[in-house]
Amino acid sequence: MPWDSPMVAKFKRQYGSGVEPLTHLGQNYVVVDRSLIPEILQILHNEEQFDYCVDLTAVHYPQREKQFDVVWVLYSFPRNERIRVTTRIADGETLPSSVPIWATTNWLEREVFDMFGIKFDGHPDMKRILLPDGWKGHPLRKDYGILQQDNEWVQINLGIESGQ
Amino acid sequence: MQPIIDYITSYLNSTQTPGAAGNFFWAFVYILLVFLGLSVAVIAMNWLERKILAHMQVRLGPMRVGPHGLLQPIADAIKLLLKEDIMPAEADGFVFWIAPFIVVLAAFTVFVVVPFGPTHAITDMNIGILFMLGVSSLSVLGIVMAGWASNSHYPLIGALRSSAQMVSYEVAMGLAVVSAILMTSLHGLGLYGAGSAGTGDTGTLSMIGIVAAQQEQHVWFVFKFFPLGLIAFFIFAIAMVAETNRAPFDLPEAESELTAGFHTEYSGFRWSLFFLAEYSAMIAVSSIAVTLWLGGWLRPFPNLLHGSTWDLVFNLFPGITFLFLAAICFYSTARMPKHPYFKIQTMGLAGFGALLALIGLVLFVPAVFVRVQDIYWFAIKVAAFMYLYIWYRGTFPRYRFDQLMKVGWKILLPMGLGLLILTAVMGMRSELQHWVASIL
Amino acid sequence: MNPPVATPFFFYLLAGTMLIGGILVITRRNAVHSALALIAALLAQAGLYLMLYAPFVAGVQIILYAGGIMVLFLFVIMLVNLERVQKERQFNKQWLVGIAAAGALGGLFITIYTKGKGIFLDRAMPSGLEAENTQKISVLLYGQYMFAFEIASLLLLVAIIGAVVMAKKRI
Amino acid sequence: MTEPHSLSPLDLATPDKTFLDANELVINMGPQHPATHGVLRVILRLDGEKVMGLECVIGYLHRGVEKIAENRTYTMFNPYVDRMDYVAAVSNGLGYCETVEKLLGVEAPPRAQYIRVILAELNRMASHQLWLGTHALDIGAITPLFYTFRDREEILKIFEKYCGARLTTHAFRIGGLQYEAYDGFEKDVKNFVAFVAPKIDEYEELLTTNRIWVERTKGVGVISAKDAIALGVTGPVLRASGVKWDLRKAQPYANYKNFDFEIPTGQNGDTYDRYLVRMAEFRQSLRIIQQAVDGLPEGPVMAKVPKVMKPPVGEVYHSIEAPKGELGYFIVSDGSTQPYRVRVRPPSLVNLQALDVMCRGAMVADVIAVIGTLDIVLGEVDR
Repeated sequence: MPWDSPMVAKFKRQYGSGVEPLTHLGQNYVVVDRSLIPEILQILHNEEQFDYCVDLTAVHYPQREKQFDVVWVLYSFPRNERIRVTTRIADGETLPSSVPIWATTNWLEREVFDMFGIKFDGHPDMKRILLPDGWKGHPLRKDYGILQQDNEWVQINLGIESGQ
Repeated sequence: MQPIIDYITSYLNSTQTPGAAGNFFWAFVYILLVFLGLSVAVIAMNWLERKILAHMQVRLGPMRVGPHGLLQPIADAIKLLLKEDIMPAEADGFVFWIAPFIVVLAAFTVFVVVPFGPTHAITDMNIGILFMLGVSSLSVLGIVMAGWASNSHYPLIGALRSSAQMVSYEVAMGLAVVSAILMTSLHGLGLYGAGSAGTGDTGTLSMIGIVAAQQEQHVWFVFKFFPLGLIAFFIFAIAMVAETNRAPFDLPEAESELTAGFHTEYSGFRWSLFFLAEYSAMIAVSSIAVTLWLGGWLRPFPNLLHGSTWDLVFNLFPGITFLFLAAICFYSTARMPKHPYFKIQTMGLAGFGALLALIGLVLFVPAVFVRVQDIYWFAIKVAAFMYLYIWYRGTFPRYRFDQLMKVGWKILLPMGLGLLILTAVMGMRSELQHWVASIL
Repeated sequence: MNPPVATPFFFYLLAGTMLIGGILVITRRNAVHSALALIAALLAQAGLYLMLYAPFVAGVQIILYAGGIMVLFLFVIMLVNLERVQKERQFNKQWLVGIAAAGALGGLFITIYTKGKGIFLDRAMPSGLEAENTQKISVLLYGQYMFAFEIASLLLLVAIIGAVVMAKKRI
Repeated sequence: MTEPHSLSPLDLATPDKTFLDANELVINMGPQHPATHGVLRVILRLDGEKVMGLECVIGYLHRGVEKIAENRTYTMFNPYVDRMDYVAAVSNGLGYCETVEKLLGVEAPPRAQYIRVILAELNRMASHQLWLGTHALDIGAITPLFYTFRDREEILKIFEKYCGARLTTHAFRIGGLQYEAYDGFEKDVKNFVAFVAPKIDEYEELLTTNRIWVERTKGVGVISAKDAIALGVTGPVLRASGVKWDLRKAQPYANYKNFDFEIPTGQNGDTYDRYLVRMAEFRQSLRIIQQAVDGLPEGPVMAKVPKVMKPPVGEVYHSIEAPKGELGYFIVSDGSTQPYRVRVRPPSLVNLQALDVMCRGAMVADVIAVIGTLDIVLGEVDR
């Protein structure tokens, strides 16, 4: 379902088919082309008063060519409005870090990197956050075998095949 | 044989402390008594602190070992003695080993001059109060050594904090003490304590002399030059809490920040030495406060309520106190659950009550109550301070380090200095009046 | 006044402690150990003062030196990187000069002691002095030598202010 | 009180690397440390007692909740959310159930909504009580802990009577409640409200005007409203900085719009204001509970929900005001019985990020106070 509002109309005028505003279950979100992401986020923060980045996360679709959906959940205190910005990127593609715009994305970007392996350019400290630094793989990818780490650990430390 | 017995009995009629009289037998007996009394006091304090704190915090405290947890401190002591004594691999062995002993030594040595009564002290030193302050300041050395020798960050920071804290608060404490010493010197009054005859002009540092001065002047120093004595007493009361590293000044062992401060790496017996030292230091500084401001062994209102009737009434107090404690025990015995499981505990509590009652009854014997009278009043006053320590711990949050330093240097120190000058002016006011009159 | 007990024994005990402490101070590689040895020496010295019927001086010695100054010493030493210090050579080239100076000073003491023994009379301590010693000091300090005492305290005040000024970059 | 300075977002996000000299001490606090509220590890760089910078190391309690969700059905995942913020399990469940309900297009019946609000507010009080006790304990006051635990016990008793569990309650089901409230539920809640109101005054008596408490908390861990927003801080921490924002008012969920209550705010954004805000929230929660229990309607407690839940394809983000801040769930459905992706937006994680900014230039003891005042639960930080 398309989403209409003055802001969206402005985006549409400016960027044409690069932005695709939609509404689902009463929640507005906009699918943005990867190349427009830095500009759109900047505008959302500076001009449209989306001063609070609620969350940043990703979804993995292994069958798709552009495997990842990266989702910014934004909120504006002055407008009391919540929107989502989604973009699609392929495996290995990087995104510009939004830390200079919202400081809060520091750890959120690290978590996305930790869980999906998506790198953010210009992030002050791009390293794993929840998992240990030596961890192999990115667990929230759909093709991550949850037993792989366990099997390897058992093999190295106990010298036997894992029973799982 | 006879000379030895003579030597022992010769002291009995003395009006001096065994140390001052040079009677080594009795000095030794007193040392043993003080040591035993102190150990019992620390054990009792341990139990009382846990129980009182628990009841302030809507819980029961120790209840399992013995009736109402009365045997808990003993169980703890056995546990500590049996625990493995761990020394960190990187620790400085000798310093780590000797540090707790220095702390305990300093904490116990001060009791040499504490006057439990006019003759009930191990010795009366002419520099008594100076000796107490000096020796208790040595305990900070032990703490610093313990923190450094552990070779670990938390103990080191704890040691730094505690040395800075204790050195700072010693200054304010010293000033308060000096103002009390000034009060002992008053013109026209001779005989302040043993051996200080004819030195009324200069006052005295002797612990017994200080109490004797309060007796002579018919006033506890806390009320002298009102409110100067009171302020000095408050400065000391605050500084002494900081000096013993207790809440709200317990930063060196602030468990939320530094796990256990300087004794983090200690365990078992050695840790228990620190514990022992902490509590005996608390008793020691409280004794100083009682001696200097609260009239030491003097009973309340000796001048107002005197005469044989009042003397008898006050003489009965020790016995009454013990009977009261026994009554509490019997009341608790009656309230114990009637279940075979509690049979031994109930009997134990009743036995303990009977013991207390027996002591109470013995204290009604005139020959006994005359002799323990002084000790009783002294102990009661010290016990009030001990209760305050527990109360503080239950009520106050902890100061931050810079705030602690601020209180010490910016509030207590200037107050102490001003107080000292004011006390001196008050003491010399008749001379000053003469001087002013002569000029005019 | 009761007579002193086992005077020679305590004298040699305290003097020995002082000597050993002094030697340890200069030979220990670990600065904290040196400081601790110094404290032992200072405490033994306080004991000697006590034997000389000077309890006030002994008390002041304990409070100021052992309890105050040495704590600050330790405070500083603990913050210094000890491992680096321990690797450095402990004795510098001037140890010969040092021994010569120490020998000369020792010789001077011995000479004065042997030559001048007759000058000073053996004086027994007047009885009761121990008890009055502190009061006597106070009367002298605040009476006869009041001016010198105040001058000394002024000097210390200047030293304190100087230390604060030097330590604090910006007041 | 001067207005706290504001940093640019990049400055906020990067640790301060400037320090006086090379004599700094690096101290590792945690993960086994009594005052880090679980397994938080903080690496402190100290100049004496002054904090020159710090870095949080988290993940010690990471259990991969989001990955587990992808291998469970919607119903099966419901109990797992309780294990995130385990001191506010009811709020977690509320957020999850509402999000899935949104995805399914169902709405819980009014009676269920009311009971949900009552339980969630009780849980908010329990969470705040735990916070107050441990926070005071960190600052050295040991007594409040026992007072708050005594009263928290009453809340847990109500939970236990309602659903059999005290901590990880699993109180709600998708579409409403599994159980009708037990007989005497209303009476218990009313009794509790009457019981706890004077107890809150008791906590305040111990702390609010206590000089040491005020000195320890005033001006400590200051964060300006601007910085707080840039760092995404929510909940009482944000409100104490002067931002009057509460999801219960801003974007009402459940049936909070039916209740009359206020949003307490502070001005200075320091630890003391955060304390006052949470104390005021106790009273507001009591107001809500009182209104909810007075107006509790009759009726069913479960909406019509299919036995096998297959939400239509799509994604939804829904968030609630948990005791610690904005707790959000982002659920992607691919039309099957299992969620394709569940993302939890944990308030503790985002709030914890502010620790570095709040502690710069503070003393070691302040770090403890600030960790306490942030009210983090490591189960939620790490998930």
